[in-house]
Amino acid sequence: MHLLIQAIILGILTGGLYALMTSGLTLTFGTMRIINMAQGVFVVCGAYIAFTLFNYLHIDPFLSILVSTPLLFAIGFTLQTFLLKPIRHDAHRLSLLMTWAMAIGLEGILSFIFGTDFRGILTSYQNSSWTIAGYEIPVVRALAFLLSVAILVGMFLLLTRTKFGRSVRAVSQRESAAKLLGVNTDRTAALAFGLGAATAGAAGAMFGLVSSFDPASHYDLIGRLLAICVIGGLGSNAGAIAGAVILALSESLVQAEFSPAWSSVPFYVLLIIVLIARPRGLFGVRTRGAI
Amino acid sequence: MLAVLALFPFSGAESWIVNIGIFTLMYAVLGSAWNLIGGYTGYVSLGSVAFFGLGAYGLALTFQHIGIGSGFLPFALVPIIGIAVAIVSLPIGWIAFRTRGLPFIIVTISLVIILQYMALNLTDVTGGAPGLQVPQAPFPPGTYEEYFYWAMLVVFALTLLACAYVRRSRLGLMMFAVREDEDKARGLGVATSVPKYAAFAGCAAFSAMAGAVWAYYLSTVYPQFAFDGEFLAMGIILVAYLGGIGTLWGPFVGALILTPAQQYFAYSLGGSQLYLIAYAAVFIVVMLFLPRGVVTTIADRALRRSRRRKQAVEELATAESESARDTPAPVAAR
Amino acid sequence: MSAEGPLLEIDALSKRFGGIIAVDGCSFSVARGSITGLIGPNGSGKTTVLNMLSGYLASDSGSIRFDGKRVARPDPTTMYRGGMSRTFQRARVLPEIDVLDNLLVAAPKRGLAVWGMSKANRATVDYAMTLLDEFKLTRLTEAKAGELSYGQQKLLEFATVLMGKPRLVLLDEPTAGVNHVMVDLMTERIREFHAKGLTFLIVEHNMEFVMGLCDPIVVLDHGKQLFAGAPDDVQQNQLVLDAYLGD
Amino acid sequence: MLSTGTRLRSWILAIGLCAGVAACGTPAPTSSSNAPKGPLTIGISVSLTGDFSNTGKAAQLGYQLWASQVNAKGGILGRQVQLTFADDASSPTQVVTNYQNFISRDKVDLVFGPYSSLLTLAAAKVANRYGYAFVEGAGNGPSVFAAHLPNLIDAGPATAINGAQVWGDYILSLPADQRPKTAAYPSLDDPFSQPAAAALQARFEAAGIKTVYSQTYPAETTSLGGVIAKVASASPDMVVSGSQDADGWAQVQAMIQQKFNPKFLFMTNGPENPVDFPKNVGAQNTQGIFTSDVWTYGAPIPGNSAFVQAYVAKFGGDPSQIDSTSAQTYAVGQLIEAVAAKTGKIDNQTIIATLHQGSYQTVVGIVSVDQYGAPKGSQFLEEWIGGKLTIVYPPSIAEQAPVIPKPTWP
Repeated sequence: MHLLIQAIILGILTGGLYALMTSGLTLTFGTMRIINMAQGVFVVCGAYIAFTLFNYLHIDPFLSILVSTPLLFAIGFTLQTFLLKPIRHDAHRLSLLMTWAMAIGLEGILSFIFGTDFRGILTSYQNSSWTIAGYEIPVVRALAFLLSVAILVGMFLLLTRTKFGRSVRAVSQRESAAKLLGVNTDRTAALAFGLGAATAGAAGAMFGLVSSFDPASHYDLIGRLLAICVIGGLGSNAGAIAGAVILALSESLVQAEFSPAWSSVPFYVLLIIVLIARPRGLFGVRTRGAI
Repeated sequence: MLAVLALFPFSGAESWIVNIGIFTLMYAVLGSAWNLIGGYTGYVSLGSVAFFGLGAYGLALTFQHIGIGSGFLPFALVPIIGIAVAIVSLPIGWIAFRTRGLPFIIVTISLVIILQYMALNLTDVTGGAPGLQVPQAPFPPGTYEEYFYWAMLVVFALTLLACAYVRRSRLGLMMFAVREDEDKARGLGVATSVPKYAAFAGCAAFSAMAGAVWAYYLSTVYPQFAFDGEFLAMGIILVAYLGGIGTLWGPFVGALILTPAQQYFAYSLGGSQLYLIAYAAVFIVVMLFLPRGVVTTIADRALRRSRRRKQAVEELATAESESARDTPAPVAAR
Repeated sequence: MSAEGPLLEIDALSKRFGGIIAVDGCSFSVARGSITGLIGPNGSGKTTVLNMLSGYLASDSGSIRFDGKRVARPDPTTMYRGGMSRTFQRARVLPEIDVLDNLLVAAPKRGLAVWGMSKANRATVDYAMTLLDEFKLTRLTEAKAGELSYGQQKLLEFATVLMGKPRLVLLDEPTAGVNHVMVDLMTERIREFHAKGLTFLIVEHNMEFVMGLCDPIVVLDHGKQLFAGAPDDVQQNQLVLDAYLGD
Repeated sequence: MLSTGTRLRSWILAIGLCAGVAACGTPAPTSSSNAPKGPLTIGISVSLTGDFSNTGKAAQLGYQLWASQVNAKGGILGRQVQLTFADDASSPTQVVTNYQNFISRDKVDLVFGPYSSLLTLAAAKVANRYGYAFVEGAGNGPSVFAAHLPNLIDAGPATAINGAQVWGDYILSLPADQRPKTAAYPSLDDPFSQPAAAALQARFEAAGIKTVYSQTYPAETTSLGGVIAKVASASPDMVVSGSQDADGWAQVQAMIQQKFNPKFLFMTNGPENPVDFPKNVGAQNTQGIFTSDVWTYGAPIPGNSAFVQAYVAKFGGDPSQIDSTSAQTYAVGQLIEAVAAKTGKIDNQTIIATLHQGSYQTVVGIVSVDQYGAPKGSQFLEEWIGGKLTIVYPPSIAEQAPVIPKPTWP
């Protein structure tokens, strides 16, 4: 029982971080109707930025978010402008490969700069943990969780309260409609893609803190993030959060209660069940039949 | 054309060239097989790799459990494995086809991930991470590659045959209809599930056959290489796109350009991470400048030339076509 | 096939999208051999009714009887095979395949026939060619459907739905965005096939076209039948005028 | 179709061209096996990109160091050694192509092994086909020897499995009252660590040490909190981690976070890296952690100090940064030298025949292999003491006695 709760705590803490990573995917899908296969590598970039700042300038990884976020935004914005905009005529087919190319290219660049060794960020509080009612709560994970939630809330406000948010939603409703409302869809798309990358940047700094990584780490990441999207329902923020928590929970539970070897399997099984029972995902809205 | 390929080994090509030929054909098979589902039916799938891996493990496992020598017999096994995997693919298709478009892509990715997990963890069956060993074929080193080359060529021929059949048959017409506008097709009495499952199973069968030959040639199978969702999966689609999706020879042309180039890059300039960057660069160039692929682009140019001549005549022929061209056709709803 | 009674009967058909009631207990029928017009101001639920008839949309309640038999759960494929085919408001053709293939797809084939070596048998192809000829599309046989002008696409779509030798054709705004030359061509064809005994249900905004062609005419408003009758009666009817001019 | 046909024929030419380019592009391999004079060309594929690339590079350094030294001494039997490297991008398909190219295209005299068992096997089979000896320094997973290849020789003191047995030797050498009573075996699901941990588990169970936890976790596992929580709840005296590098760090971090401190902590891999391990778990946390290793820069092995000096002289850096893989690949070269010295010949048959009997001194200790090339020896035991990686067992080469039990985390 104690173990179970311990596992649940760890699961939820990790889930928060995944939710943040996924929210970026959701945003780009919502606005541009494309899956950003590079989200994983964006996260890894964020981790390397935090790693560099920490090792050479001794900046705390949590502070380095202030650098990684705008930096990744810039990268995302640029990539969208130069690589994705030109192919928007056939985006729904080409974007997958294009973003994948970005992912591999960035992986190459990262390996070129940092080599392919595993890296970890070792802060003074790396291994400390709070003991609450007999449960060990790792400080880094707790902080990462809280910060992720905070950023998610921030994003939510950004999307609901601001003009940018309105145009994003307009675009995601129907591009033609948005055009009528005088929304610059290209610009919005670029901003949205940049913002998606930015969330990865923020999440990445924390990812680097809670687990070690190498340039190839993005393969595992993107696999998980995509699965989270589907189970939650593509383009649904609530779904992204739910999916993330489900993933992390099921993993840590199975790890603790059954066997770590199978830790990820129940999630994918669940994914399949969801698809059979409810193809659009838990929170997905039915995509209106093409009538 | 196939004859040219069949004679290729006799052209005094050394075994290292034949070796590259094998992998080129492998990608040609995988690309063409992918074309069935992704190119003709319009369901972009990353599942091919899953079936490739199943084929590879299928062969290795048969070796483990039934002692089938290590001569030519395993080749005879290849088509059986193909059929078996095709059957296995049907229930998988049933799940995957509950989604469309992007969710479908993701489902197929998950499929690869799940299978890799199983290969890693069902240790009793798959041997887990240490993988499975396949005895080496007792062929003389000088001509060792050629047998695998021809085996792969036969698989390729079969794949090509299937594609050719599809392109001229009712079934293919239904596939195209599904690709163009699935809902409209339903409204025209097309039983859309028939072409969808046919394409999915076909893709599975041929991918599996390629996987089986590959496994026998390398004579080792590891989970992370058999279910390589990273390079293999995307490589397949890239090959198809580079050549031109939906065309008969496109994937082959794509493989012919890409595979030797890739193998050569890694062999010579792999010394740095530039290899990955170069690979990505190829991707991007293709997407930006040849989004419709080599074959399609060339074909289109030829077509448009002849079309333009026709048009000129029509312009005069009917006032109708004139006035009607003023109202541009709106893009299809989906 | 039972020859008596209307070909199509709709009874208390309803559909709501979230809060909005698109179709609200709508009932009307289409007599055999008629060219029934279905009109009504925007948002009166015409297209929604069509979508439910053709099985693209599940109705919340109400029943559909086609050829005297109740259609429990309409589905596009079965409806088409049952002899009811439709076109769409904005023409939907299969853009990347050529015009002839667009027709051949629509030729009813089932079971093993699907696995045949050829796209269609001689007879089917001939029939398709005659249709193309009647719709003046013959010289575009080889062209990709997507390359046709919008008007031509409308014609092609119309021709396509005739491949299944249907008994009832639902045309959704056949003249929308089509120049007069082709409207006349369209009218001609409708009359011709009507003469051959084909029944039509036509949703249309172009009054001149409807009044000239359809009888009877059913008027929808707010998702239910407002009036049904001959063109002249419709034009006289006060309710109809109010509905259109808005009150 | 015809037009396509012609177009494709031109593509066939393109292949030929590409091949031509390849021929000119690669460092010209002049000699061929039937011209015994001239340089001794050796083809080696290493993973310079992809999953295995960091260690792959280390492998390359070892080979290069050996080549430069032997050439300085006038080469082997008067022939200068000429290494040709190719990248296999950590892919078996590529590794096959590379050795194929070396042997049948460049006609090199010898080939040496790549990095990682997973690639070693595919490559060794190609070499076997052509009767080439396959001496390799970085592929000692069980599957490699299970393939029963006659041409394969692993230039290491021990296989991945029996390498770790030194921990078993040590624990069972303890008086019964000092031995752990219970043990946990969290292990990474890979071809080396898991079998090693499993072998130890079997031995310990036979010796009456109770197993309270034994699970493998997949390589993707980013957080080992759950695994360690489970281990901690079983509170074993001893933890035997079948770890590689990053997951090993994660295990230690999780133990610290969960304030779980076993009396004995042995990890198959991870702690033997004198730089990355303290950097990632914190130097103060390393105290009392055991691991086994084939080599360290301080190991009192004949020729080792000379090797270390030469390495630092050639590549710079600090001895503590030398990866043991470099030493292993260096040892491959030493074996070849030994064969030449012993037989006066350097052809593949001789190499295979010679190395399968007798034992040979290398910088990684004495190499002696069975008929399938599996080394018979064992590794030595290291413990982190006072922030330094110290050899503690077997006593013959121990720098000092092991310090047990493990102190609690600071």
